[in-house]
Amino acid sequence: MSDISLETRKPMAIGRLPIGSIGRLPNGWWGMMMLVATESFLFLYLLFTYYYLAARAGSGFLPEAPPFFHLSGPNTLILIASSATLWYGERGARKGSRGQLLIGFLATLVLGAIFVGIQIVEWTEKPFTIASHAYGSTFFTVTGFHMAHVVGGLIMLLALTLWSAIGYFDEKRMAAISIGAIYWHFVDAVWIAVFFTFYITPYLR
Amino acid sequence: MAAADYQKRPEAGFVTEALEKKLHDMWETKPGLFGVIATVDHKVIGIRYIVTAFAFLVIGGLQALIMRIQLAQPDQTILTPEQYNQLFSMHGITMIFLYALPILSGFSNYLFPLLLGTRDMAFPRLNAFSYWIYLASGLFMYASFLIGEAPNNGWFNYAPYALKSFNPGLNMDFYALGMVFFGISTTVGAANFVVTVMRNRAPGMSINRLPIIIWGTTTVSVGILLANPAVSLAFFFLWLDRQFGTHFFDTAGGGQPLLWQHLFWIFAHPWVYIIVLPAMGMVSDALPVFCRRPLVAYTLVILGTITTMLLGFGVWVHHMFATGIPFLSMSYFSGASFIITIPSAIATFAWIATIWTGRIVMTTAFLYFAGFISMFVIGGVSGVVTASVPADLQLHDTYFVVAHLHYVLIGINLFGVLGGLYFWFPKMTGRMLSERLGRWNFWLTFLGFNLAFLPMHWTGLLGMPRRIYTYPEATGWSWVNMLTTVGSFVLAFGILLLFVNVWISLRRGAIAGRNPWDAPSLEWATSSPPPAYNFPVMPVVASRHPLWEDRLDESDGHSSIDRGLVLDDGKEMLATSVIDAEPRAILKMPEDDPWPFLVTIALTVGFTALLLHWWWIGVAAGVATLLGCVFWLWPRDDLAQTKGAAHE
Amino acid sequence: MRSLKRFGAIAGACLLILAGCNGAEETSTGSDPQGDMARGAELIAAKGCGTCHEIPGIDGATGRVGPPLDHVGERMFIAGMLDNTPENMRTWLMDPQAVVPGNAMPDTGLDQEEADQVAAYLRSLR
Amino acid sequence: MTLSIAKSIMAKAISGWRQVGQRAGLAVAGLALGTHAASAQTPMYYLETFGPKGEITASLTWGLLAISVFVVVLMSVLVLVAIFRAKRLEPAELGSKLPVSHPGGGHRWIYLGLALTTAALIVMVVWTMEVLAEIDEPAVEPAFTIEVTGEQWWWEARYVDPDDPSRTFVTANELHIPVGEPVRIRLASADVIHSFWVPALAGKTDVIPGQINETWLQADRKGVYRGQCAEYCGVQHAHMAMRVFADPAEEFRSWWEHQLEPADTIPEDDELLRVGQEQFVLKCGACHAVRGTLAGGEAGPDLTHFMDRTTIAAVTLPNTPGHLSGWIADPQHQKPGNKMPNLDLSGPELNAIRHYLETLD
Repeated sequence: MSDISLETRKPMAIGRLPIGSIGRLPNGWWGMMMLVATESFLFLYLLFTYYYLAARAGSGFLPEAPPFFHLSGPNTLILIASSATLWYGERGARKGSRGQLLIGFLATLVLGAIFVGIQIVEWTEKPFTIASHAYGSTFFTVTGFHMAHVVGGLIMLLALTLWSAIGYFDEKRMAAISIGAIYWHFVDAVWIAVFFTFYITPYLR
Repeated sequence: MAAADYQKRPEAGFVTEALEKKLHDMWETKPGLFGVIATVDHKVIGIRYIVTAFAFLVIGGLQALIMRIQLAQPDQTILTPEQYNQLFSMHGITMIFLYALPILSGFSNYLFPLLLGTRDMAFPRLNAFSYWIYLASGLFMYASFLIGEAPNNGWFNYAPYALKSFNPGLNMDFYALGMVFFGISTTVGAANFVVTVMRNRAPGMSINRLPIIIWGTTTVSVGILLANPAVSLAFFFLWLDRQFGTHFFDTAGGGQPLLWQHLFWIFAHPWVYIIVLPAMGMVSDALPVFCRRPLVAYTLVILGTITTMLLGFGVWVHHMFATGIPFLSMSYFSGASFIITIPSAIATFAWIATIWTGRIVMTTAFLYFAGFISMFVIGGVSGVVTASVPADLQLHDTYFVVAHLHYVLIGINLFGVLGGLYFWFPKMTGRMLSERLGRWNFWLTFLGFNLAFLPMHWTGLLGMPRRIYTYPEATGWSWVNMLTTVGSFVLAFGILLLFVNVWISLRRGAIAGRNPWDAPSLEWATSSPPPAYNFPVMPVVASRHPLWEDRLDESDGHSSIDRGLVLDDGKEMLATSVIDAEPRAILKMPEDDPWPFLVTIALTVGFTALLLHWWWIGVAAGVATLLGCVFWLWPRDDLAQTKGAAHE
Repeated sequence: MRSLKRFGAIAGACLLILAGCNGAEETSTGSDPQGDMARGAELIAAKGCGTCHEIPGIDGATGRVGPPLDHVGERMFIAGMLDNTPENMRTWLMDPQAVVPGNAMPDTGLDQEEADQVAAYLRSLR
Repeated sequence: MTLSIAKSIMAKAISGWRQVGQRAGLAVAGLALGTHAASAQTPMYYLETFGPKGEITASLTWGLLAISVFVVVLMSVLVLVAIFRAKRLEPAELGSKLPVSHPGGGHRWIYLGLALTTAALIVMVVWTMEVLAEIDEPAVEPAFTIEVTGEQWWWEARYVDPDDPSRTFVTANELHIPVGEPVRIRLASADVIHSFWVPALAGKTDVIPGQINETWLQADRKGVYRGQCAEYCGVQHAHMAMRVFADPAEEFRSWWEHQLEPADTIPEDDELLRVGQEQFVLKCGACHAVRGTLAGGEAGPDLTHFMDRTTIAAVTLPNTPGHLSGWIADPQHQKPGNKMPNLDLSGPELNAIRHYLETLD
């Protein structure tokens, strides 16, 4: 123990401190939280746009065919599953098991890629385009924004998997892994909101 | 060296020459071009922000002067309507986005680590990135002048006039893409401020000991994080509507012109508070120094700051009273806009009480702060008048509002900043600004400003609408407009004196020394200008006014400035806990790094490609940006991000 | 170019006002009585001559439809056919269609006295 | 209960403050302008108004301005007194230590100030809500509606008689209304956002594409009231004005009757007018309508009773032969960027078209 302020009546005791991004809550964790906060509001405004345009337009807003679940339903489950595999991988990292880490992350990558693929099929199946009407514009823009986040997340996961594979991390130095995982879980959570807005609310009326 | 040891115990020690030498070699930016583009020193970045923002202030000011000449007399033809419209649009964009926030970011960037008793921001490379993006996006928007197609729809940029069918040139594309680009800078800058405050403070600097400017900037940074996506999104929608035929704002396909106004004002009203609260924070910190006492009602002022920001998110519709919104909604937003007066009133009364109960040292900075209070009140009450719906239906979009917003932006932002500049210039440069020239500078700015903008309230009451390039003589607006034009030239001359003062001081100014104002906060505990590492040993803080402690006797302990924690094993600083600022970790800080600059270049190419429809170059730039980010974030030993990277 | 000059003039005027000087400058007067000329200038503005002609000294008289009237006081002809005398100028101003049938200049409804006043102003433009 | 008491107090306060305000305002105006702000010199001044809607708003605005001026003066005096009562020290030696103290007592100021601020705010909020409710709807249901369409950069006005659809007609830029009767204005946009504003009668209402906004006007005194677009709408936003003529009811009705008529037929034997009409239909008829002729364009103002209007180009120029000639010949110079093109007219054509237009009364 080193007593810092010799003159203070209440000396501050400072013990051994961890060095760098270790343990809970490194700077990067805070940075990710800031990103999540601002991105949450981004999606809030995106969904606001949808609800605002829908409310102002009244009954003619939705396209003739109600949204289908045959692709979006399974796709939602796939994305939720990818959060689970990621959690599994991150637990592996915590235990220092590089194998479990890689399995979890690779599975997440595959599930994420499948999600992207199915989503593209869903897009091509739509009888309208982004320029058809306001609904089309919001549908493709909001899902497009989400898709861009998924793709960004996949690139990030790819980098993390690569870095793990070449042995950059161990059970203590793995802040990058935990921080990256937060982002992926966030992107999944956003999908739930997007899914609810575009696929569930039309049936609630 | 024990490879597996991830911990160490920081030692306490005094400042020694050897230590200073060692730290200097570690922290000083490398000389040469590489150093210029790669530096991550928050002080260098802060000054860059300030210089760039002042450059934009001058450009925006010149635009204003040209417009004032056009408006000095009725029916003038000095400018074509299109030229005038581009000028008033770029004037607004420049002042509101490229000057008002960046100047505050500059001060905050420079001051944050110094005020907090630490060595750099939480994310130094992100800090550099935020500046480069700011510069690049500003140049991007200004490039529009090169082809004569600058934004011409005002800073508020209402749809559908902004859509391609009414505005086919590149004008709006420059603005739309430029604002999305600029939004990146503000967002990452804001995130950096918040994390720095939460995580990187001197041990003992608990949240009830933070300077007010820290509270101000942190509050607005949270505001930026939550508000900025709205405007980035609105501009992105606009760009989609223009380029890909989407129907967000275009009524033909079910879009709504008012969607633009909602998204824009959800952002832009909080933005008004975002560009004044840090300036108010500066005054709250610096004014008491010249009153020789602590600020009255520290806690109330902070609560007022936070409340203002919160309420600021709930009043955006008061910009839209004339759009035909429902009666109930008008009543609510009108009431909320009135209530926002109360937290602002707290600050005003706190400042007056501080002067009243203090002992004044009359300096130029003090004059600016005292002038600031009156300008703040004028800008505030004229805002209250417009909060009243029936009155606003008349006042809206007249010069009354122009006068109001200039009292807010010049009166609160610029006067606070100029006072702040007189106050902190000695810290930044090691030299004092001339007080004699300072008096001239203050009185000319003050009188010129009031001559220009006080009569402008009357112009508004005489019914002159905003954004008109000329007016007929029969409207009776000629006299007041001439007054405003004369005042604006006096104001400009006053600002010119500031630059003269800075120029002379940099050469022949009196040497400042550590603490020329005998001020209480930590930035005055290190030399002027501070060394690259800010503090040779990390200070430990025991009160709100570490340098006034022995005279105020306000804490039960003593801050330890000359003796502190020695962190010299590479670029290191402390991470502390959120509330009490207890040491939590030793952070490894990055060296100079070119990636922020390179990623900015890639993004600039990308946005230019989007503007000009070079789609493949755009894709390539996007890939380059992503790759750049991956390399930027590549785990490094020296940042202790990889295994085995421990130091003892 | 014109607007540049004007810009310079107004910037100069502002500077003069800044310096506290009174920079107002009267336009030079000819040999005509002041009253007629001043009234003529008012009529020129009221009748809208400036929408077609560029006329020195009249605010907003920047028209490009007809010929510019600078130096009209020392031109040889009016409407390309009449000698530039006060009487001819009055005739032309009062009923241009009678002088050149079908030409673009309208009868702006000036009576004889008014036409003389306008003519007085125009003659001063040398 | 408390609200109704507040109401009656407010009503008294309004009339009292209004008078004080008017006088103070005129005094200020006198100082600022060297003349008093009568509506003739300053047609867009809105603190002196001529209709029930403007009146009550003007009272409120006067009241708010009076409070504002009081607050500004009070606070500025406080700042000055605070500075000059505080003991002033000699300019300090750089870096020397000056006394610092922490006297108490400042908080009292803040609490007192907040109490006063809150009280003032309550007055202002209640007053605002009162007026807001008053101006929302006219006292009696308006007898007819004017459908005003904002276009870049002029106003189209369609008069609609609810009882007889055939009694509808279209005019532009100059509205006529009967004195003392409320008139409903229904606002639509043909292109971008505009704002309908006749300051001496009422506040603004935005004109927004894709939605219909409604407002109402009433003038209690005969007169001509200037209005102007108040939302930036493009390159000629500055020249998008209008005039509202408040006429006695009888005069208004006969104006309406007159507007319903098609244009007079031109005399058979007038060669100049025949050419003028022919050229007008040929060169102008694609954009302008003159009822009773082949000219049926809808892009520009209806010119059937053109000579009834005192101004042209949305109150940019007075309607005199001189201005009219210049405008027809070179509209892009008079109002750069406006939608009326410069036509390649010969001198005789211009002369003939103008002659023809001058017959459209």
